[in-house]
Amino acid sequence: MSDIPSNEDGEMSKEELLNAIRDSIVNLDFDKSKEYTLKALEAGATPQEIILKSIAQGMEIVGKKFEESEYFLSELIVAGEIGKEITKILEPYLKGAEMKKIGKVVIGTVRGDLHDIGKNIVAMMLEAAEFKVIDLGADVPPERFVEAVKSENPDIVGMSALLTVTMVEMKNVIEALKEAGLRDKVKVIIGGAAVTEDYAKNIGADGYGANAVEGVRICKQWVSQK
Amino acid sequence: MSDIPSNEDGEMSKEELLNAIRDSIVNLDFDKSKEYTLKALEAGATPQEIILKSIAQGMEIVGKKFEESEYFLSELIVAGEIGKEITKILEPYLKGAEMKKIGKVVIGTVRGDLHDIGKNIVAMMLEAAEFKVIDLGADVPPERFVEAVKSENPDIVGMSALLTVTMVEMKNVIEALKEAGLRDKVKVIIGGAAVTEDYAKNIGADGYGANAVEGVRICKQWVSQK
Amino acid sequence: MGFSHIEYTPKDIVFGFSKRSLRYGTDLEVGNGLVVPEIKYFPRVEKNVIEEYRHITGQLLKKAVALGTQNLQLETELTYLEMEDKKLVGELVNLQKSMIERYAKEYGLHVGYRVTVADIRDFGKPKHDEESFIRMMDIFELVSSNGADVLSIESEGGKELFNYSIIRQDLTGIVTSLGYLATFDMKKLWKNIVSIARNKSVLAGGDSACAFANTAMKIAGGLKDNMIPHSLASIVRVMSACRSLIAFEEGAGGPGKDCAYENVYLKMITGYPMSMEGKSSAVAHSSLVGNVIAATCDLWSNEQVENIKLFGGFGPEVFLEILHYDTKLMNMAIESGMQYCLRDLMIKSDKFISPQAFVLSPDVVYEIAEVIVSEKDELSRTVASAIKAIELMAVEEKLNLSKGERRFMEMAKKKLEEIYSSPALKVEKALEQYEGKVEKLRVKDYLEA
Amino acid sequence: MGFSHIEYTPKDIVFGFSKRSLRYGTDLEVGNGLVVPEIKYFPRVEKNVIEEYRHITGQLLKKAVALGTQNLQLETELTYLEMEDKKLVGELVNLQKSMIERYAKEYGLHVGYRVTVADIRDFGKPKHDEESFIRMMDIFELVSSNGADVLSIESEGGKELFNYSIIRQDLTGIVTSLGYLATFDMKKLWKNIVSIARNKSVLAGGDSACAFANTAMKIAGGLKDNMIPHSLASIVRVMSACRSLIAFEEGAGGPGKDCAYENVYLKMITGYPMSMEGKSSAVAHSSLVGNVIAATCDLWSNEQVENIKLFGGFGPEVFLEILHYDTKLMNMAIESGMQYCLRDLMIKSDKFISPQAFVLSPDVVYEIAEVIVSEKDELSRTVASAIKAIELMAVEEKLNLSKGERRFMEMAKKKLEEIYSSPALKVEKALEQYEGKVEKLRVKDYLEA
Ligand code: B12
Ligand code: B12
Repeated sequence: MSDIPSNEDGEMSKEELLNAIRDSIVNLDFDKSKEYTLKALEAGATPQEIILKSIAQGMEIVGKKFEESEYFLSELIVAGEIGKEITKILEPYLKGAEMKKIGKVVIGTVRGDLHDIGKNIVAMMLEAAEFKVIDLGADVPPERFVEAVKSENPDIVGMSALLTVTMVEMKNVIEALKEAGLRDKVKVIIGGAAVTEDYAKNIGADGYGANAVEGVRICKQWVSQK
Repeated sequence: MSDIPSNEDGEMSKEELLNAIRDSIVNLDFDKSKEYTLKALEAGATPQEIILKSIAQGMEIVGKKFEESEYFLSELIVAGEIGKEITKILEPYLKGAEMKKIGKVVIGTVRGDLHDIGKNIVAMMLEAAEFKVIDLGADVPPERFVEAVKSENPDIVGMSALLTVTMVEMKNVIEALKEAGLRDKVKVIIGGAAVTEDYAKNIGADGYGANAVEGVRICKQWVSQK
Repeated sequence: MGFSHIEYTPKDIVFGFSKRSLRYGTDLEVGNGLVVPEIKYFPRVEKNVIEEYRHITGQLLKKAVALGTQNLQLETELTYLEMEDKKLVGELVNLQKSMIERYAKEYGLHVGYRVTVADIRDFGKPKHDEESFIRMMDIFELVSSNGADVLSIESEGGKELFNYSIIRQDLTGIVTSLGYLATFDMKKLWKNIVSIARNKSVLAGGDSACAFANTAMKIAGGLKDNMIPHSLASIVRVMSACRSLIAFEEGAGGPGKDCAYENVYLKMITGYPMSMEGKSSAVAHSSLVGNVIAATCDLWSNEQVENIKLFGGFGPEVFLEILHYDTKLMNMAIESGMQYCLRDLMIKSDKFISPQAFVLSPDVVYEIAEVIVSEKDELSRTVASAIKAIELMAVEEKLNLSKGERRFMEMAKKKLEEIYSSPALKVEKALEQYEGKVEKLRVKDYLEA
Repeated sequence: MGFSHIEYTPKDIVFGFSKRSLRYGTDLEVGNGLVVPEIKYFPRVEKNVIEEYRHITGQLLKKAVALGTQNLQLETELTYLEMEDKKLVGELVNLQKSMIERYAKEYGLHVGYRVTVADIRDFGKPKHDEESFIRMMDIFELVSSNGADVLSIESEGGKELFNYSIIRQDLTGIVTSLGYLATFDMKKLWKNIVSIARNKSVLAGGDSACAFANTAMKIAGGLKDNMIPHSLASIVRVMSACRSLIAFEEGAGGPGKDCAYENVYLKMITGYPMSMEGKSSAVAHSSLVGNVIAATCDLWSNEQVENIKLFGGFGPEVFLEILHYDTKLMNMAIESGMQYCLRDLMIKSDKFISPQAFVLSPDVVYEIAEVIVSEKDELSRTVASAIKAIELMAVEEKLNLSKGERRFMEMAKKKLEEIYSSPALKVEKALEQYEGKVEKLRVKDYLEA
């Protein structure tokens, strides 16, 4: 990418290093981003600075490039993962100052259904939107949803189904949550090619996301109302 | 048609005349059938003979030709109408000996729906099958169905709908019959391109006919079980 | 009776080209070397109407962008329920138009927008339900003011008698319905529609004999069905061309309405661009003419699909995609100079499988259209065109007609020739009889129209 | 690695003709100058399964008669639920076959019957869920004994890693999945299927990389979507051809399974007849390759439609009618000696609209197929074919690729060339990393297969 300076190995200022981390996120270059993060820490940058000036700004650029159709969703996801990896490096330096999360989501594809790509995209985009996500995987029986709600106490439960045969499972999960007395503690959102907004209403889910972007928008709205 | 003798105007025996009526039904020739009927009555044929030997046999031949794909449904209908016309000629001679009917059907297309061709076909075929048919026409509101059931005391109510928007009316009719305490007195059968067997079950109809032949078969079955 | 000659030869009539091409909507060109998909949809009834139209229109425009469909037409066919609520109709037409314009601006789409008004008249009421007639005209005005580019209707004058006659194979009734009663009604109706269209500077698209010819086609069914003869359905189609032509004689200028398969005749005679439907409208109308009918279309339609979810998307999206590829193939043929080759394959595909396809093949259409334009009045041309159709079918050995079909055709020809000898007299005499027998038939109201 | 040369030139490969035509079912001929509609349906789940299949099969056979469709193929794709009940599967296959035979006898229909077994394995379980594997093989035997003519599957070996990689544009992961892990699984699976097919004298049809290439296609979406690059989806399709070819190398003999768009490659390389889907499968798979994919098909399919009521009939009927007219046009082209003309229109219609269509165009397929047959093992050919695809896309100006696509292709080419320099090494090293990160991935179970 021509607009990113090819950083020489010579002396770089803290500011330059923070920019270099940001740019390597934009370039989706994990190795470089790691290298510069360590150097920046050495040069006296605080973890907070790296998060704000490098990661957040890098993600913003990537997000904008995605919106301008220059980057692909997949690249948004990879950038998100690089951001996560850098945060891991920073963890020892953060000394207990935990990263802020805006909410917690338990998500899974329902029992009998192995289509998990859509669900995975939703999970990743939720993470990118600073949700803590507990991904139960695919083919998840109602009991596992109930357990997870008990143990994790999330704000939101997300379910995915792509088969007509399996979408009925969503109702079962909602029933199981009711039986366990947990239904009122969480918002429930569903999605996946088989289901529709109507169906969500019918089975008493709180929301329906036709795609990942819409799903994340709804979840953000819910936690902001809390 | 080569297999039908071209009857000369000369002297014909009663038997010959009965056959000639039968053949003119098969030929869908209303004028000839009328002419021979009057002659047959003159020649001493009883109305019962004409009904059994001419009309019934003529209809049977036409029916067979229809089944063998030589005749069209429309021709079955025309033959039926000729039969009806002949019966009208015979009426004064029948002296009160009413024609036997195997059952009575009130039929109509539901409110808001003007598609009546399918319904008409069903009505005609019911008549051909010796049902007495009260045809309420198209765009029939629930009240009119209820009234007709009260005043006509039919065995069966038939409803037709071709629009998704109007099929809900069928439920209204059934509800109205319930409210009037008439639901148990009649069997309800529905049909038309919009509805399905499931839908019939859902709204509590007793039967569904995908086409006229099936509809008539079901109605016949019902009255034979009585 | 304005058209007295034929605009094409069977050799040069072809999809995508019409002698009188049109430009409307967000700069959509029709009939000038491009076949345009025309997508028609049916809202889910349990939904909020406005939201439902927003959903349908949004998905269609998005899909057009996703597929690279630059040119398309949307058709909204107002339902009976919608016709009762003028405010709602205004709102929904406005909404769709503004969505179309937004997409046109953002993505350079060329979009036409047809609104079809339902014929809500109850012909059994005095003056054929004048109140409903006025409402229909109000709605034509309303949709014209709110963004419709093309006005259409599937009008029903004469259908009381037609319904009675078709299931009885009663040719006198059929002729009287299509060639006589319908004529009066079409003239009155289209005078009004054309005047509204001129006032509002929108297009008066045309009328479909759906209530007649498609009913006959539906009843005739598949190859092995024996409901009515296929040859009967075929001559009903031909006669319906004489009836639908009246809209153009009154000043309509296309694009003709999709479900009028008789449009092949109208294109041949008027030179205006026509919408057609066939193969990809199986979702609503099963037919034996799926390919042949594409041979001469300018717009290509799916008839109508409900907005329900299918595996690959909602019904309208799915069918827009199918129409997109259908038209792309035709347009590529035009671009490559192969349009006549593809057209001939389409014709050959169906022509001899059923009389219904036969009478829609351009060469046959041409011969019958010549009869239509040479007759002196609406009634005579209706009878004469049907006779011509029977004559052509009868000598075509490749049609392989059944005994029953042949028996019917012989009878029909005799009957029609009898009528042709003195049509007005025969029809007027017959009407006296029908008036008592046919439900809702009010002959006087037609003649006074 | 049985195929070392190409069966066709880009000039002579065309729909309806395959070098190794087949005859099966009730005397259905495939690949011998006729394109056959293959209709696939999905039962309504709330129904009694047997009654539902009776309903579907009955309407389809009736419709075939009504339309005059002499040749057709039915495909039943067993659902996960059905796979749990062997008695049910036996019964439903038997029922369908006996209905087919009754109609064949009465109306002279030529019908083939494909049964696709669901891949029900949970790859996260030890030995990749051996129990399920055994059940699958039992069901292949069962359906063969009960009337299936053609066996197929959409097998999923390698997909844990693929799912992880595709949404990260991770080419190492994609190559490892399709070119390495899947290879082991395909070999084992198809050895077994072919042996069952030979024992039972039925056809081993082939395998679709649906879980890979169609997932990538679905995620890539429409022209303006930016989920993953379309050029990525394209090379996934090419790489999946290398994977699906393995079924044929193990003895499968077609007709290839409909949803494997990579079948264009397999036909080019093996000469066996192939089923394809495109335009008229929009009901299940929206795509940018609707026409081009028809250019070389021997059977033509709708993918899958639910048995729900639409205005013109139930879903399966409606789509059989659409396929009927699609294939009739192709067959008429063949009859008229115009098949190459129609084929070229189909190709031109889509070729340059998206890279996905480009890599399915016969001339491009030919060049890439040459690379496939010349490489020494499954892994190398997977990488080499993808590189070749990128090279061809990169120089094709008419493709009009976006900046993002070009950026991706440059990156991808570099990455793939790096892998190509020592594929086994790179893949094995990468696998060490993935095993921890990718859910359910059990590398050892692949290698021991
Ligand atoms: C890829 C695929 C597969 C892969 C799945 C790989 C995987 N690990 O996921 C494989 C091959 C394994 C597969 C198997 C089967 N499949 Co499949 N498959 C598909 C295909 C082609 C694409 C699905 C996909 O990944 N889409 C891409 C993602 C990104 O889209 P998405 O899932 O819709 O997700 C988006 C939104 O829906 C939303 N979303 C999704 N989940 C959630 C959740 C929340 C909370 C929110 C807010 C939003 C949200 O956001 C996502 C991103 O925008 C579809 C075709 C289609 N038209 O969808 C068929 C399809 C879904 N499969 C189908 C069938 C029948 C099957 C099988 C039964 C076939 C068989 N007989 O073997 C098996 C069943 C396996 C099982 N038990 O689950 C049918 C379903 C029919 C039905 N309605 O029931 C389809 C529609 C294809 C068809 N017409 O035949 N399949
Ligand atoms: C002809 C026709 C018309 C004619 C009707 C003429 C008439 N007097 O009936 C006219 C032009 C008037 C018309 C108008 C409209 N129509 Co209309 N019409 C049709 C068409 C082409 C054929 C219907 C037909 O007559 N079939 C022949 C008969 C023999 O078949 P049938 O009715 O199904 O009947 C058989 C069986 O169903 C059964 N049966 C029927 N009734 C009963 C009853 C019982 C008790 C039993 C046992 C059996 C039974 O037996 C019959 C013989 O076997 C269909 C297309 C189609 N695919 O059906 C559209 C169709 C029904 N119409 C449609 C629409 C939308 C309309 C309009 C709203 C259009 C408009 N915007 O103006 C209006 C509505 C008018 C109204 N309020 O009713 C849609 C319906 C969509 C929906 N599902 O809601 C269809 C499906 C066409 C389409 N896809 O667009 N239509």
